[in-house]
Amino acid sequence: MIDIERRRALKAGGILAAFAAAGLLPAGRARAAWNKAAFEGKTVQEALASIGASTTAASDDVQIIASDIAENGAVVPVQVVSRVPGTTQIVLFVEKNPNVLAGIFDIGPDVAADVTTRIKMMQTSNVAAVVKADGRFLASVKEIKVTLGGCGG
Amino acid sequence: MANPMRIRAAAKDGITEVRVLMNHEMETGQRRDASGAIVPAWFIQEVSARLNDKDVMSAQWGPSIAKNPYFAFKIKGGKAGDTVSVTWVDNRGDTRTDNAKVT
Amino acid sequence: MSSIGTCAALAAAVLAFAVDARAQSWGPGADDKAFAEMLRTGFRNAGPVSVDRLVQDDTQAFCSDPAVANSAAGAKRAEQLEAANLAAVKWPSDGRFLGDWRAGERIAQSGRGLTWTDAPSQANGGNCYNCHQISLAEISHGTLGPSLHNYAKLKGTDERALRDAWAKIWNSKSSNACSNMPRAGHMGILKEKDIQDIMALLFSPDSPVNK
Amino acid sequence: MAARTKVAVAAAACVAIALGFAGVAQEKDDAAKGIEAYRQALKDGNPAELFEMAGEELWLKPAGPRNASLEKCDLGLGPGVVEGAYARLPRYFADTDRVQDLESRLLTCMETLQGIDTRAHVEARFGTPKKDELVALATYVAGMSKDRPVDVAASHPKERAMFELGRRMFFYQAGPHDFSCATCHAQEGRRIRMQDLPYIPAKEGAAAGWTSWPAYRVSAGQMWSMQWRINDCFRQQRFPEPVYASDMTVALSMFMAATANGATMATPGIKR
Repeated sequence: MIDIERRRALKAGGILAAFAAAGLLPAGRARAAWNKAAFEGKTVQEALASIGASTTAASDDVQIIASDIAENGAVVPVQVVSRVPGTTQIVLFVEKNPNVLAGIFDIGPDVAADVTTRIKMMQTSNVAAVVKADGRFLASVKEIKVTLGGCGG
Repeated sequence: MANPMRIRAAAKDGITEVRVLMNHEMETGQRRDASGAIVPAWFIQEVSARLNDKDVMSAQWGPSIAKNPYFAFKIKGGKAGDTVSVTWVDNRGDTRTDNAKVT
Repeated sequence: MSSIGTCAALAAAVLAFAVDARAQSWGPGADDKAFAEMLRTGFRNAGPVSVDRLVQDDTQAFCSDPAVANSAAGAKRAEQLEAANLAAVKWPSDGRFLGDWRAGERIAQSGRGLTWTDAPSQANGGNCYNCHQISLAEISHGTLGPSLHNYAKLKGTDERALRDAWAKIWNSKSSNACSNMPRAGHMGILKEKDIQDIMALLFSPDSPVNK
Repeated sequence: MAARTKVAVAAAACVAIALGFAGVAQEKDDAAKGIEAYRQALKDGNPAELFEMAGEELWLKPAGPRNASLEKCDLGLGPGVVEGAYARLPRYFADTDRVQDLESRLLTCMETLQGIDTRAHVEARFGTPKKDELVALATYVAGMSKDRPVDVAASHPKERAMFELGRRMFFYQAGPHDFSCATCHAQEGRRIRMQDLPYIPAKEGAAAGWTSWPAYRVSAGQMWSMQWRINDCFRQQRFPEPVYASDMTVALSMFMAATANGATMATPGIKR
């Protein structure tokens, strides 16, 4: 960890470059440039194309674990588990969000194909998990209902 | 300035389960403030994790990840006393790294 | 902070209440003087909402002590208050009870208005779904009030049913002195047209309430 | 995938229609069950932990004209004792001759130990930096009473008076909507929209409310203290704004805490 002053100084000079120059980031960390095109995709198809997935096939080996109803769309817990051998990536989409792609999780040899996070949902929507394994893309879809808030709505 | 993360890592049966809470607004860039002005996008874009000195996990996030993000994953291997470290970088270039001992 | 006038009015309101409330159920330390002082130091003006709102009318004062309101003496007083509230009901100026049910649905959905964070220019909502089931399409509804689904089927649509519903919405205390329901018309929360629209939501054969 | 999606939506719609015919009760049960599953999923990894960390840092950090930390603050169990203190608040403090809740007492410690004029903290809106400090401190202190039994007997005469004032306040109706706390919290088993409403005049409901705040509110991604909770209840009641840490707010807390006496603290909580 770096103290606050040092972080400020680094930020002023372009933090990533500074980190890399100082050898503070392992080489691997600077690599994964954020996939802007994919995150700006307005439809699942657009976003899929941006991660190189032209076709996907439904698979029961991709499992989305989430409650059927989210009391509040601001925080919706979602777990994705892939039992597909050779899974190298898990990609999470929310179909009716303004930008459909929520996250891309790289599954290296040292982690299980099992990730949990919490997403925002504008409204009731399908949530899709796409798994990349051996160059194939396998998908699963689950609808999550978003109820209105309490008072004041 | 970025506030610390809360990281818990517990090893059991050869798997280290890591649960991370991050302190971040995760602004979508679509919300308007009281005066009607767009609140600029501000969100974590990259997350990575290491077990001791080895990279084990990386992810790219968009603004659809909830505010004060929660992220849990499972490392193959790891034992009590090992160190898990997690780093995030946001779209403003701010970053934060925190460590936790595996229990 | 509160003006002297408000303090005096507040003290008067609390005292007026005390005269009614011989069976008052508060223990030592919560007498009228201590309570009025607590109110005075406990609230401040915020946005468009002033501490004047703490001053109670007769109905509010009566309903603020359940031991009194539920007593035998209280039952008689409740009848008087109901009569007074009924007499204060304003009937539709154009004689029409029913407006547009779609507009009524929007008003029923909205819980906005009259808080210290609401802009006074903003239209007030009816808060209806907060407490009532209305259209079955809305699963997020409260249960403090009865379900209003099939309202017209159950109550009919004759003049009397319309007048009863109008009186209930305009001034809920016209039939139940300590009803939990706000007095939407009487207190100026909703306008006459808003209530016509909500009436249509309840009574129109096209409304989802009756489907 | 698009085709599959459409099928899924159509299937969901069919289910919804079938439920509609099967009856309202069934639909309610399913919605309630789904929401219960949602709440369970949120419990692990409560972002409130981030605020506990921030609060502890503030507690230990020298601040104010006297450049002192809050480590010697007496929350009722003696100077510096944080563990278990929240479970025994509100209580009477001889040094101030007042019954105080946690946040009122934190103001006292900031004044006496750190020499801070806390008027700005009292005046500040919730969600602004000065109130954020108090909320983080309250979250830290409350977290240190997790799993402890509430021990608020209201036996001191001033505590008893506070309890009675709180009970009277609970039933006090006013404003354009004729609301009191009791409007929503004095009927059993009811809800506003999908929110279950605790029945506060009895132990179980008082405990449901009292023992779960401070809580992280996922709707806004905010940490709320009990003072903030009470403040927003009055906002929705269409009342004027409560004065932070005033006797009125302490009285309501005393009414809830003493009614919940013996229940187990579950602080900090997480709410929709």
